[in-house]
Amino acid sequence: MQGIILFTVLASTYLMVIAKRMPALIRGFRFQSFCLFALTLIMAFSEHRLDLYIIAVLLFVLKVSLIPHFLYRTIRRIRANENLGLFINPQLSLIWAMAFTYLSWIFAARLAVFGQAILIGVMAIAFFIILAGMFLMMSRMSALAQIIGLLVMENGLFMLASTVSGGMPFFVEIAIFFDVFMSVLIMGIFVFRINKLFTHIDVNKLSRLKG
Amino acid sequence: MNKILLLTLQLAFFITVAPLLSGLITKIKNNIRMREGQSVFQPYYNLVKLFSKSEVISGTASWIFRSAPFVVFSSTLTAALLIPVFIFTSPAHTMGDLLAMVFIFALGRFFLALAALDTGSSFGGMGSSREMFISSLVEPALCMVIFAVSLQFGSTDISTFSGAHAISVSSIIAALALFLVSIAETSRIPVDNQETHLELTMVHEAMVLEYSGRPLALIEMASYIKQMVFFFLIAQIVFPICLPSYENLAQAFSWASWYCVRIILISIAAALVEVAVAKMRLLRVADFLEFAFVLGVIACVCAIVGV
Amino acid sequence: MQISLILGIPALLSIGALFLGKRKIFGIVNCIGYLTVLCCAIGLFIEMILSNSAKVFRSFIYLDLLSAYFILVISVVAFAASIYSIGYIKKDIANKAISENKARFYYCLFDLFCFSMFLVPAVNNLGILWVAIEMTTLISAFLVGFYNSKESVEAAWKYIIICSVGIIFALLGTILLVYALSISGLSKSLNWSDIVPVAHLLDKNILKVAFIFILVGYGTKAGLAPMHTWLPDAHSQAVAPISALLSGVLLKTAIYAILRFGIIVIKGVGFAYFGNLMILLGMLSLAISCGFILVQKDLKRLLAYHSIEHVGIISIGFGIGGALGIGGALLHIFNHAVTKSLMFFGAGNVVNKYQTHNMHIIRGVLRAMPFTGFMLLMGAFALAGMAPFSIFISEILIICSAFLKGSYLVAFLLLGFIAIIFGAVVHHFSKILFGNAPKGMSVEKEPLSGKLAFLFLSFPICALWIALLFTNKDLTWIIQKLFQA
Amino acid sequence: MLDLLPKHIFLSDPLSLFFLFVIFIVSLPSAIYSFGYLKGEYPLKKIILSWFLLAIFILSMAAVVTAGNVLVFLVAWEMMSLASYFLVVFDTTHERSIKAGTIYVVMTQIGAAFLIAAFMIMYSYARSFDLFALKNACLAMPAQTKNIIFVSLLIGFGTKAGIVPLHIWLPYAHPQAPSHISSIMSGVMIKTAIYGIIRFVMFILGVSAAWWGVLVLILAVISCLVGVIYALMEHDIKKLLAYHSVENIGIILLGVGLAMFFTSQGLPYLAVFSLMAGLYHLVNHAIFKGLLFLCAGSVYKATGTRDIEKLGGLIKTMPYTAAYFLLGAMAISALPPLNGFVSEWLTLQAFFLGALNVIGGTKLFLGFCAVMLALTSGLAAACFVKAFGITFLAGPRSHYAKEAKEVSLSMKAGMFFLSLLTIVFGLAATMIIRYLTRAAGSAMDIDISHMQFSLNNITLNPQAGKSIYLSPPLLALVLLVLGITGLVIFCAWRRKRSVRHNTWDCGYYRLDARNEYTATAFSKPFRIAFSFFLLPYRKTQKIRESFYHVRSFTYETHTIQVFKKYLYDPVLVLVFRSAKSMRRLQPGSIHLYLMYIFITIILLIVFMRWF
Repeated sequence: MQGIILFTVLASTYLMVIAKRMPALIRGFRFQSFCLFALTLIMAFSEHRLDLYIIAVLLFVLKVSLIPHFLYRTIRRIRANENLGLFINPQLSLIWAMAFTYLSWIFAARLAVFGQAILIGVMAIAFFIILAGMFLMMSRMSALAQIIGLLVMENGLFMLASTVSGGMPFFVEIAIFFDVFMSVLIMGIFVFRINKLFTHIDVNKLSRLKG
Repeated sequence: MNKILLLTLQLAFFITVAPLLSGLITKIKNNIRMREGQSVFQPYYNLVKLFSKSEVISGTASWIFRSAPFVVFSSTLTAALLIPVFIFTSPAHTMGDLLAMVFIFALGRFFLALAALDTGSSFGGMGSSREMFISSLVEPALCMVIFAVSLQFGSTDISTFSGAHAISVSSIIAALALFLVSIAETSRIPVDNQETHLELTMVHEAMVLEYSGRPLALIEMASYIKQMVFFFLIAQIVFPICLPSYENLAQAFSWASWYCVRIILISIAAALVEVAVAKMRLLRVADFLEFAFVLGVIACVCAIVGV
Repeated sequence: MQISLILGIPALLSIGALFLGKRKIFGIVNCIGYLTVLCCAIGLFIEMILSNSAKVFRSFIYLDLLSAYFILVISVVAFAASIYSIGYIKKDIANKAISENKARFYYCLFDLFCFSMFLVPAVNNLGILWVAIEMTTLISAFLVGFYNSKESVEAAWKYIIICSVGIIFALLGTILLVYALSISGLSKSLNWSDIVPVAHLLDKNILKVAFIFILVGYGTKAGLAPMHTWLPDAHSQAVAPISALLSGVLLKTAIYAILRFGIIVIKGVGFAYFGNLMILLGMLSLAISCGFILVQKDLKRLLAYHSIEHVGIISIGFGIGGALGIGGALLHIFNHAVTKSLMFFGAGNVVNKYQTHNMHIIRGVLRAMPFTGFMLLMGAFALAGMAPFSIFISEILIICSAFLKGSYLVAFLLLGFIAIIFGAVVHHFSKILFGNAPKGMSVEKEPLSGKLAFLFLSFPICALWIALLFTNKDLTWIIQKLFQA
Repeated sequence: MLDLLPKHIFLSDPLSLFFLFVIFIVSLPSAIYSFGYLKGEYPLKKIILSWFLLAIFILSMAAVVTAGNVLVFLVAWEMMSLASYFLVVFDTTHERSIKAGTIYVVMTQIGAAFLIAAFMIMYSYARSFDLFALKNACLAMPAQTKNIIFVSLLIGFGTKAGIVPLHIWLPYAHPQAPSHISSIMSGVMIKTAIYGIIRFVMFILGVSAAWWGVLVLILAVISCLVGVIYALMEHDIKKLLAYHSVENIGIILLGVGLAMFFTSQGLPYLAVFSLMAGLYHLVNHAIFKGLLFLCAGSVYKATGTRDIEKLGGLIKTMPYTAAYFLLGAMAISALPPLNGFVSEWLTLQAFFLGALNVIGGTKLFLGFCAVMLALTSGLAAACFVKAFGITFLAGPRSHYAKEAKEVSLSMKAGMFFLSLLTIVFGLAATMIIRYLTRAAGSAMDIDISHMQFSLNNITLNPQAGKSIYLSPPLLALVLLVLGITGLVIFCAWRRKRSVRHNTWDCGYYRLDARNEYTATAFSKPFRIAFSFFLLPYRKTQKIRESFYHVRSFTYETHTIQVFKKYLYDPVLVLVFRSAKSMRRLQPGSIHLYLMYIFITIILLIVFMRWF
C-alpha cells in the first residue's frame, strides 16, 4: 500500500515540474500534500501512534486546504498574469527532473548502505522532492513559484523525517509547521508589496541591487 | 717644532713653483706648435698684475661670491700639504689620506660652483653645471685608481707608496688612469679649454668669469697648485724613488732635484696630449672618463692578480 | 534565573511596544530593559566561568560557557543598538521617512528580533534551534524591508528566499543526524546535551553528509562565501541600528549553530574534516569579499562585505583550531561584533546627513560631523586591523595559530588578503573623511543618545589590554571547557 | 603555555640607547621648530592635535627601538605608522596629501604583513615572543627557514626604510607632511627600520649565508644610485630631500650589508668596523637631513612655494636659513670638516680594508660598490649645488622669492641646534667612533676589547693591513689657517677699493631674473647622461607670428618614474581589473544566487572524501 502512495507522490512532483501556469502548480502542490497526508495516516494507523494522527490532521488542515486557498486568493487579489514565466520549458525541465531522480537514488543508495530496499526508495523520493523544489525555485520567474518551491522542499523534508526516522519529536514537528505557515504568510505580504511597488511579481526583474 | 718649519717650507715651495710649472707647459706647447709663445714666467707676471688691479663685484653677488676664492685657495693648499715632497712622510700625513684628498678637492669645487651661480649670469650657471657634471663622473674613476693603489700598497695612506717599491704593471696603468683624470680635473684640452672665452666650450673659465683682481689671482694660483699636486701624485706612483726618511734632512735637497725631473717629464707628456687632441663635446667627456674608469679596473685586476 | 530575565524582558518589551503610547518614553524604557539584560548576561557569563558546569532547565534551556559568551555578545550589541535607535528613529520621523505608529511597529519588531536571537544560544533541542533561527529570519525580513522603497523590498525578498532555502538545507542536515541516531539505536531525542556524549558511536558517513548540509545551511545565514549573496543587499537597505544588529550579531548566531554541530562532528569524525571545510569556506569568503571591497561604491555595502571578510577570518580561526586559533576566533567574534556595529551607526549618521550611499559624493565627513567622523576614522582603522585596536590582536592570534599548526599557505593567504583589504579600507575612508565638506553643509550637533552609543562601543574596541589579559590567563582552560576536546 | 605578557619589556643595550639618542636629538629641535612653523598656519585646536600626535609618534618610535618583546615591537611599529599617517594627512584639504597618506599607510601595512609572517615563523620555533628566547631558538633553526625569515624581514623593514623597489611611498609621504614632521620621519623613522634589520637579522637570526650580505649590498648600491639620480631631476625641494633619504639609506645599508658579509666570511672585527661606519652615517644623516628639511620648511613658510624654479636670491632676505641650508648641503655632500665626510670616508675605508682581507673576485665586487658610493657622493654634491644655488643665490625669479622674509626665532633655534651638531659630530669623530664600536659590537655579540683607536689614527690591528689616518679636527684647523693666509695675502698688497657693478651682460641690456640658470637646465647634462634609466621626454614648440618671426618658444621635459610605471602601476591595474571582473558575481538575479547554493552543495558532496 505504501508503494502506491509513494508512486503518487512522485507523480505529483512531476506534475508540478511540468506545470506552466500558477493554478496548475498549486493544484499539483495540493495533490502532493494530500498524498503525504495519506502516507502519514497509514503510518499512524500501522504504528498506533496518537501524535502522528494529530500531525496528519494538521498537515491536511495547513497544506491541503489553508495554504492553497491563501495562494489562490493572492493570485486573484493581485490579478497578476497567471503564467509562471519559465526559464526552462516543460519538456527540458522533465528531463532535468528525471536526472534529479536518478541522482537522488544514487545518493540515497550510498547513504543508507545497509537499509532495506523500501527505505532507500523512500529516501530517494524524499531527496528528489527536495531537489525538485529547489529546481522550481531556480527556474521559475514568478514569486509565487518560489513560495511553492519552498513548500515543496519542506514537504520533502517532512516525508524524509516521518518515514525514515519515525518522525521528529512531536513538539518540534508542531513548531516546524507553525514556522512554515508563518513564512508563507510573510512571503504573501511581501508578494503584495512587490506587486504594489513593481506592478508585477516577476522576481527576475528585481535586480536593482548590483555589485 | 721642525714639523711646522717643514710645513711652511712645503707651502712656500708649492706657492712659488706651481706657476712655473704651468708656464713651462704653455712654453712646451708653443714650441711644439713652432711658435715663440709667452715666456715661462708669464704666470708670475699675470699674478702680480692681478694683485695690483682693483676688483669689480657684481651687484647680485652675496658673501659666498666673496668667500669662495679663499675656500678654494685653502682647500687646494691643504691637499698640497698631504703630498710627501721633501721627506718620506709628509708632516701633516695624520690629517688624512688619498681618499680625504678627493673630498678636499670636492670642497673647493663645491664653493666655486656656488660662486658661479651666485652672480646670476647664464655663463656662471652653465660653467657650474658642466663642472659638477664632469667632477661627478671623475669621482668613480679617481676612486677606482685609489682602490687599485690601496690593493697594491696595503692602505690608502699616501706615505705608504712613497717608499721604494718595484715598478709593477698595475701601478703604471693606475698612473695612466690618474693622468686621464688629472686632465679632466685641471681642465686640460680634451675635456675643457683653459685659454678660450667661447661660451660653448669653457667650463672652468666660465665659473671664474665674474672674478677680477685679487680673488681671480687666488683662484689662478689654486688651479696651478692643484695641477702640481696631481703631477706629484702621478710621479709618485710611476717613478718609485725612495725619499729620504725624516732624519737625514741634508739629502732632501739632492733628491728634490730628481723629483723635479720627473715632474717635468709628466708636464711634457701633458703638453703633448694637449697639442695632439682636439676638445671633446661635453657628453663625449662621459665616455672619456669611462675609459679612465676602465683603466682603473684593469689596474685593480692586475693588483689582485699580483702582477 | 538570569536566563528567564534575558529572554523575558525582550518579549515583554515587544508586547509593550504595541500598546504603549509615547514613543519617546518607550525608547528610554527599551534602553533600561536592555541594560538589565546586559547585566544579567555579564552575571551569567561570570557565573559560568566560575562554576564550570552547564545548567539545564527542564531539558529545554541548555546553558554552557559557549552559549553564555554568545548571549553576552548579543546583549552588548543589542544594548548599543537600543540606545542608538532612540536618536535614529527621532531623526527619521523628523525627516518624515517613517510615520509615528510605524516607529512603534519598529520597536516591537526590534524587541522580537532580540528575543529570537537570545533564544538561539539558550536552546538545547537542535530542532528548536532551527525554529529559532527561522524566526530571526522572518522577523528581520520586515526590518530589512522597513522603508518600503523598491530597493528595500527587493533586498527583503532576496533575504527571505535565500535564507529560507539555506535553512531548509540545515533542517535536512538535522534530519540526517536524527536518522544517524536512529540507525545506531540510540534515543532519538534531539537534545544537544544527550547527543554529545554519544557522538562517537554514530555512523561516520552520514555524519559527514549531515555536516555538509548544516554548514551550507547555516553558512547561508552566517554569510560564508558562495552563499553570501543576500548579505550586502540586506545590510545596506536595513535601518541603521538593525543592520548593526544583523551584521554584528545575527551572523554570529548562525556561526554558533555551526559550532554546535561542529562539536558533534569533531567527536564523531575527528577535527581534520571540520577544520578543512571551515578553512575552505573561510578562505573563499575572504577572497570574494576582498575583491568586492576594492571596487565598492556604496558605503553600507562596503561594511556588509567587511562582515563577510571577518566571518571568513572567524571560520578560518575555527578551522585552524588549537588553543590559539579557537581563542582568537572567539575573541574575533566579540571584537568584530562591537566594531562593526560602531561602523554601521557611523554610516547610518553619514547616510542620514548626506542622503546618499554613494561614496564618491560623500566628502569631508570629519569637517561636517566631527564626532561621527572621528569615530568612523577610529572604527575604520580598527576594522582594518591596525595596531592599537583589539581586532589586530585576534587576527595576530589566528595567524599565529596558523603558523603554529604549520599551514603556511593559509597563513600567507590570510596575511595577503588582510593587507589588500587594509589598503582598500584606507583608500575609501580617507576619501570620505578628509577634504572639506560640500558647500552649504551645516556642522550640526549629533543627538546625545547617538554619542552614548558610540562611546559605549568604542571602549571595547580599544580594550586591547583586556584582550591580552583574556588570552593570556585562561584561554586554554576555556577552550577545554567549551569543546571538552 | 602561552606567555604573551612579556617578562622584560624593554632592552637597554648600547644599540637601543644609541637609537634612542638619535631619536631625541632630531625630535627635540623639530619640536622647538614646530612652534614657529605651525603658528600662522592652523587653528589652535589643530596645533594641539598635532602636538598630541607628535608625542605619540616619538613615544612609539622610542618603544620600537627598546622593545624587548616581539608583540610590543609590532604594536609600537603599527602605532608609529598610524601616528605618522595622521601627521602626513594633517593638512587634509589637499587631495595630494590624502593620496600620499593612503600610499604610505598601505605600503607600511604590506611591510608589516611580511614582518608578522617572519615573527610568527620564529615564534613557532621559540614558542615565546621574548627576543632572547627567539635568539636561542634561531640557533637551532634549519637554514631553509632562516632564509625565508631573512627575506621576509628584509622586505618588511625595506618598505619602511625605503630600499629601492619599495621606496615608492617616500617621495609622496615626506613632502606632504608638515616640515618638522617630515624632518623627524626622514631623519629618524626610516632609521627604526635599519634598527629592525640590525636587531632581528644580525642579533637574533645570526647571519649564516654569504648571499645575505651580497643581496643587501646590491640593494644598497641600487638605492644609492636611483635615489640620487631622481633627486637630481626633482625641482620640488622637499621631494628632492626625500629622494636623498633613499640615497642615504642606501649608504647606511652599504655599511650594514658589509657587516653582514664580513660576519659570514668570518672577519668579526671588520664587521664591527663597517657596522660602526653604517651607524655613524645613520646618526649623521639623521642630523643633516633633519636640518635640511627644517630649512626647506622655513623656505616654504617664508615664500609659500616649494618649487625651486620660482625661488632665488633668498640668501639676501633670509641669511640665517641660507647659512644653515649651506651647512646641511655641505654635510650631505660629504665635504671635509663636517660629519657627512667622516662617515662616508669610514664607509669607503671599510670597503678598502675589506678588499684587502677578502680573497679573489669579491675584492673587485667590494671595489665596485665603493666606486658606486663615490659616484653617488659626486652626484649628491652636484644635486645640492643645484638646490642651494638655484634656491638661495642670484636674483629672485618670482614674486614668491621677492616677498620672502626671515623666519621666526624658534625656527632659527631649531635649525641652529642641528647645524651646531653637524659641526660637533664632524670634529669629535674619534670619540664617537669609540662609542659606536661598542654599540656595533653589542649588536653582533662580538667583544671589541682589543680594537683600539688613537686620537686621529684609526688602526684595526688584529685584522686590517697598514694603519689608516684621518683626523677631522686637524683637517679643519689646517683649512682655517690656510684660509687666513689667503686672506693675509689678499690684504697684504695696497688696499684697492672694490667697485659694485651689475653682472657681465655681453654689453647689450640689463640682465633680469630670466637670464639666470634654471634647475632644469642645471640638471640637463645628467638627464642626458643617465637617459638610459630616466627615459626623458622632451617637447619643444615655436609659436610663430609669421614664418620668420618667432613670438615665443615653449620647452617641456619630464622623466619617467621607472619603478612606478613598470612595477607598481601594472600590479594595481591587475588587482583592480580582477576585482571589477569579480563584481559580475553579484548581478542581482535571485535565481543565480540560488544556483550558487545548489552548486556548492553538489560540489561539497561529490568531493566529500577529500576533506
